[in-house]
Amino acid sequence: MRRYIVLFIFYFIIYLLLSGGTYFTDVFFAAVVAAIASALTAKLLVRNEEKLELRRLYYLLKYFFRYMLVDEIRAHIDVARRVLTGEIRPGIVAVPYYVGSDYAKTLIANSITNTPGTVVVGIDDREKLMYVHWIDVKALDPSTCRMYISRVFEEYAMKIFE
Amino acid sequence: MNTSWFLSLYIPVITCVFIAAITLYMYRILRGPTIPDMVLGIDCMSYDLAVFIALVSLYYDTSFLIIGSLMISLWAFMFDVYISKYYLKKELGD
Amino acid sequence: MLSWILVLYVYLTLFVTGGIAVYGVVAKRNIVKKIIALTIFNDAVNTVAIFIGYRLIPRPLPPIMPTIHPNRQIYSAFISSSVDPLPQALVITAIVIGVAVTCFLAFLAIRLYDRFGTTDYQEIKRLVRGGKR
Amino acid sequence: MVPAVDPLLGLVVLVLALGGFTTPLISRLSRNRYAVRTYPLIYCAASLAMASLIMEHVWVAGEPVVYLLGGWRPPVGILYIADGLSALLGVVTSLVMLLIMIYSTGYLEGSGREYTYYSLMLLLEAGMLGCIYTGDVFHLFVMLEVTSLSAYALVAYIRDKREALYASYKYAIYGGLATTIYFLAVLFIYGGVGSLTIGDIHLRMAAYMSRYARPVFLCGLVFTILSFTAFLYKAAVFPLHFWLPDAHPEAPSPVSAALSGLVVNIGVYGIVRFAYTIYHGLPDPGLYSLSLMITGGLGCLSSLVGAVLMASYKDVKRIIASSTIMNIGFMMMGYSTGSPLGIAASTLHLMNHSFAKSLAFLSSGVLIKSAGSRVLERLRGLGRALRYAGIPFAISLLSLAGVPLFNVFVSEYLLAASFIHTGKWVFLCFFMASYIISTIVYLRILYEVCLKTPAAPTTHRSGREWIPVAAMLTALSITCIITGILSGYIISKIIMPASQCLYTNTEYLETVKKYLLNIH
Amino acid sequence: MIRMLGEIIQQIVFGIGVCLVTIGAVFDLLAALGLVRFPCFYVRMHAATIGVIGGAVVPLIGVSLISLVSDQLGPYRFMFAGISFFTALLIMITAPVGTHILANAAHKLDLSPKEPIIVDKMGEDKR
Amino acid sequence: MRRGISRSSLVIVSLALALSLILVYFAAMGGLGGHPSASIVGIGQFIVNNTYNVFNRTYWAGSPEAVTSIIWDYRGFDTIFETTVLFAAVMAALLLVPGGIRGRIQGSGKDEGLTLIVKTASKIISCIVVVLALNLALRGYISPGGGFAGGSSYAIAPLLLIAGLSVFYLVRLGYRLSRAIGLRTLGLVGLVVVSSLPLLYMGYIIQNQAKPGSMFPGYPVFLGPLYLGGSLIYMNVFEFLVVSMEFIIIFIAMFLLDRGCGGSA
Repeated sequence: MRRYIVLFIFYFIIYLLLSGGTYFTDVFFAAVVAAIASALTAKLLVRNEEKLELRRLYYLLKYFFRYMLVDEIRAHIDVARRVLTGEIRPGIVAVPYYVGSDYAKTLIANSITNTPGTVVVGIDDREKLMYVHWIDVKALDPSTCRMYISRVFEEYAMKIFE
Repeated sequence: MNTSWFLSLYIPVITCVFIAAITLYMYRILRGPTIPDMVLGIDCMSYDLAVFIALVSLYYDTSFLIIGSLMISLWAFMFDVYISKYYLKKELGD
Repeated sequence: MLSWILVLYVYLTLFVTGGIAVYGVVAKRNIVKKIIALTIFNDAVNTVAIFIGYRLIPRPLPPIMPTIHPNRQIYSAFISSSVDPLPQALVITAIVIGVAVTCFLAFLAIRLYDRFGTTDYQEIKRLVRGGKR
Repeated sequence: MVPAVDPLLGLVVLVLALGGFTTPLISRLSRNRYAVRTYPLIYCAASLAMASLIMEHVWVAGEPVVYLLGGWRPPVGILYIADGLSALLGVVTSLVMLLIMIYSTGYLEGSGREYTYYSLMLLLEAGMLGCIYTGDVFHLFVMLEVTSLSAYALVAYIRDKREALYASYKYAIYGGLATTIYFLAVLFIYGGVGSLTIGDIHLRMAAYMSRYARPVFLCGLVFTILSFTAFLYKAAVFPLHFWLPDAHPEAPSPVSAALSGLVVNIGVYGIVRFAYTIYHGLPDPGLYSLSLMITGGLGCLSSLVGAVLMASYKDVKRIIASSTIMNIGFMMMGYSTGSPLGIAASTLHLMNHSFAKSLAFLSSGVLIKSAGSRVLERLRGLGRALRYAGIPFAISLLSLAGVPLFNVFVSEYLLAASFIHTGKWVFLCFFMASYIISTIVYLRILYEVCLKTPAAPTTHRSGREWIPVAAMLTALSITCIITGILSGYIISKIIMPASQCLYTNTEYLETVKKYLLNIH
Repeated sequence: MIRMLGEIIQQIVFGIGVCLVTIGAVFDLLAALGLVRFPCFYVRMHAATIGVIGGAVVPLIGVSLISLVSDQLGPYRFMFAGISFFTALLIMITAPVGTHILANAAHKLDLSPKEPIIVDKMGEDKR
Repeated sequence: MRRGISRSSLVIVSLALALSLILVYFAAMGGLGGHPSASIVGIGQFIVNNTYNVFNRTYWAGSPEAVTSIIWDYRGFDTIFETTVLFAAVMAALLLVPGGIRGRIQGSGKDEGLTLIVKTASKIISCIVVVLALNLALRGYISPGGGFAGGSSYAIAPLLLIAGLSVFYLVRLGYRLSRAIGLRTLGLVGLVVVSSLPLLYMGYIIQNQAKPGSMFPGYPVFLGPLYLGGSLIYMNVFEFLVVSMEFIIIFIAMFLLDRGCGGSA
């Protein structure tokens, strides 16, 4: 039941974002659409509804702001400098991960890719490795690479999805 | 708050910067030695165009053009996925 | 004068595109390229339509009233700056029809490739004629 | 409500479309395979009834009847309007379609995809009736597309046959080009005149011509060239006829009958409607004479080319299909004389050709199915073995050959008379040349198929299946003979009023003017 | 009093929006420069990331903030702001996935040269 | 050699056609509204003036979106038959598919699809796209969009699922051919019913608002606090249903065709 309510709110907010929500009509149709869409997609998106807690939403928001304000800015400035100077040491390194759920893996991979300087090229589910193209290879050893690239993301991903 | 006087000065300037960037992307698309380079250029240009459309609709004081930027960004994603799918399926010999 | 040159430029571009697309439909040998040329022609014509409905004023607006509770002022601003909606509506209809025709042709092209083993129109023609005599 | 506003005009198309939409569902819901065959017949019968009622209403009212879709008056909304010619064509179309559909229930083998056939046939009819009844250039485009797409698909109905796929592709790719060119024409006329209703275009052109003679003329010139390209393609007139000898024979026989007997009429109808309703009676007669010149010149060439193509093929269905090119050429020549007699003769020929040509395709379909081949030698003597198809085939051939007592003879005689009457000796020469060639070919087929002794014993079809086939063949043969015998009556009662109304378009224009919304 | 406070907040929001758009424009130009200057496809991807996050997401959020306080957009300005913010979020989800799968395909099929490269763990494992 | 000559002549012919068209058109422009000018001519201005004229509702369509009001009200019959064209194309597609409507899609599709990241992302995005598409369709009479735009945006969802996962996944989700055909018929019948309902009240086919000469009072534009825009909303919803289902049928049929042809070529 909980997943229906959570997804209802999620879709309701999306619909209102898209329509502006200035008229009562929009709110009404937002409710209708959210009800339909949550009924259709709840089983697809949420497998274990015990995990849906408010605490995780808090971590998600905290992570979002931290990510945008700290990691992104640092990486942007770094790569922008490299664009102008042209000094690069590119390479593909292996980064291990320890999370289990698909959403957590996707969050980590997307965070890595969204940070300029690192792009996930491949993911090996069996060895639990992500292959990351790194513009400035500082280390070859997987665990050191993890320290540089994905440790923070993974901590938050653990908190949010595990 | 009426901001149109400022925007009507500000947006043309900013738009010029975006057009310059689009020109550079265009160079990469036309030149791009390999296909992934072209796709990358097209991607970047699509996202740029999304911003461009948003700025233009701000300039014309209308809310109805903005939906175009949403569609363009979705389209760019589809484009990536399908190009990659095409090559990856070709590798399988299908 | 400037607007006239602009209009001329747009029409010239569109018609040359259309002419090349017609040439492509007629002269290309690959059946898929013929279909692509047809869609290009459709798009050129649709752009002509949009352009016919355009309005040469400093800030033309889309033909949508900005509120559902308009007053006189909004209403008169709307009717004096909105572009012609009719060609846009015609174009939407034409686009759907174009999609339908392209979809059918795409299925047909796949079928043709399956049955003939080639995408060359002349070759297909030769095979058909050869089967007859 | 104004009495002349007739909801049947809009309803007939909508009902047919509804039939097309629901046929696939019926085939899934019902396990009984007769359900999917009989269900579309209801819609066909209903459309015939409605078309006949429309014709009666036109008769009773004595002027064109109209329907305002959505209640919008002409230049704003879509106008459906039926004058004598439209009403006649509507009845002919729905009648022949009904006969073809009943025939199909016996002719087609039961396969898993019959429902697509019936659905598309209903849509084909809906599209044709829409083209005939509409009074709006853009709606004509949409309806033309409905017709064309159904036709392309039906040509490819036998999807494992390579020739069918090739023919369908050829028909569709150039057809798509032609209809898009027509859309361009619509845009030009909207940009130039600012209206989409056929009658209103005439009125506006006439009004503008006093002030801007040259621009209006040039706008009309572009419109004529572009729109006639599309219609000439649909009507398979000479330079754009190349798809027809491939497309028409490759379809199943009932589809060939519908395409060759009815769909090409739409192209002719479009040309005639534009030439006579839009251009006739403008202050500057340049556009009118230009459109008649195009029509007449291409009609001459088309008739000769059709006749020569007929003589060059060995395939029976191809020969009959090529004769369509020739007959369309005759009609174009008749319409381009610009005289009431020529228009009447062509209209009569349109009707007679529809009956005779569909009969020829339907009856040859039975023979071809039994022989397993379309080549003339393989069909030798089959007409004698299969009497129920052979006799109708002979009747259709005699009729198409222009033998007296049959219907096509009357219209061809009238056509020749109109050429003499208007002094178009060139037309007469082309007409006689193609007539003689075609008659020789027809009589040769008749001799080979129906008079020679059979080469090998043939397999008769058994079971109840052939009952609708034979019944429909008989019905069409009787129609051919009766329209031949009663031609005097038909001409005076139906054809003359229709062609008169077409020739002097004042009635049509008055009707449109009555409903015109005054927008400035 | 409250009205003045509202006015000030609006001006601050507007200022932030304009700043974000300007930053976005600068980053976009840098990204385009990087896309031209960098030597191979894999390195160019990093420049493209700047173009996506700095050059598209950030200015779209800026545009959404600007539109939120622009009265001349009429009653649909919330829709404007909502859609541009939503587009920014959508780009944040989709763009990395697109880049990733493109890089994946390019690497698996050797569509572009990898040089210069220091280490290729993925290629080693493949072999 | 001969082919080369004919080709170049074709180029010349088509270019000459295009150029002559331009010239003729520019000659034709003088004084008429063919080329963009500062004002609109003919029907366009009438529609702009009247589509949401709350001061004089004789000719209004009840929608501030002029394009949608043309599509479903002023020229609604065009759009119904445009949908018919799409329907015919899909019927033709099903006709060409070996196995046709009863073709079965079986298999697991485990090894198909792209990497795990794409799979997860395409699931999320396709769910969001459903809301987006419904938004476009439902608000078609207030802002740009409408049935066709909504339906074709909805088609992104199955496309993404096909690319990221596989057709088998799509089928397991419930996107079955028979179900799609049923829903499409429902939408089409809905369109016909909405457009012919006014006939029962002695109105016109596809009538939206009250008209002189018709007893039909018009579909409600305001229903209490709700703003519905007359018949436009029902039309948009049914069109959305039709178009989205037709796209799904096309994708599944394309897959069937691909597989059906793969072996025999």
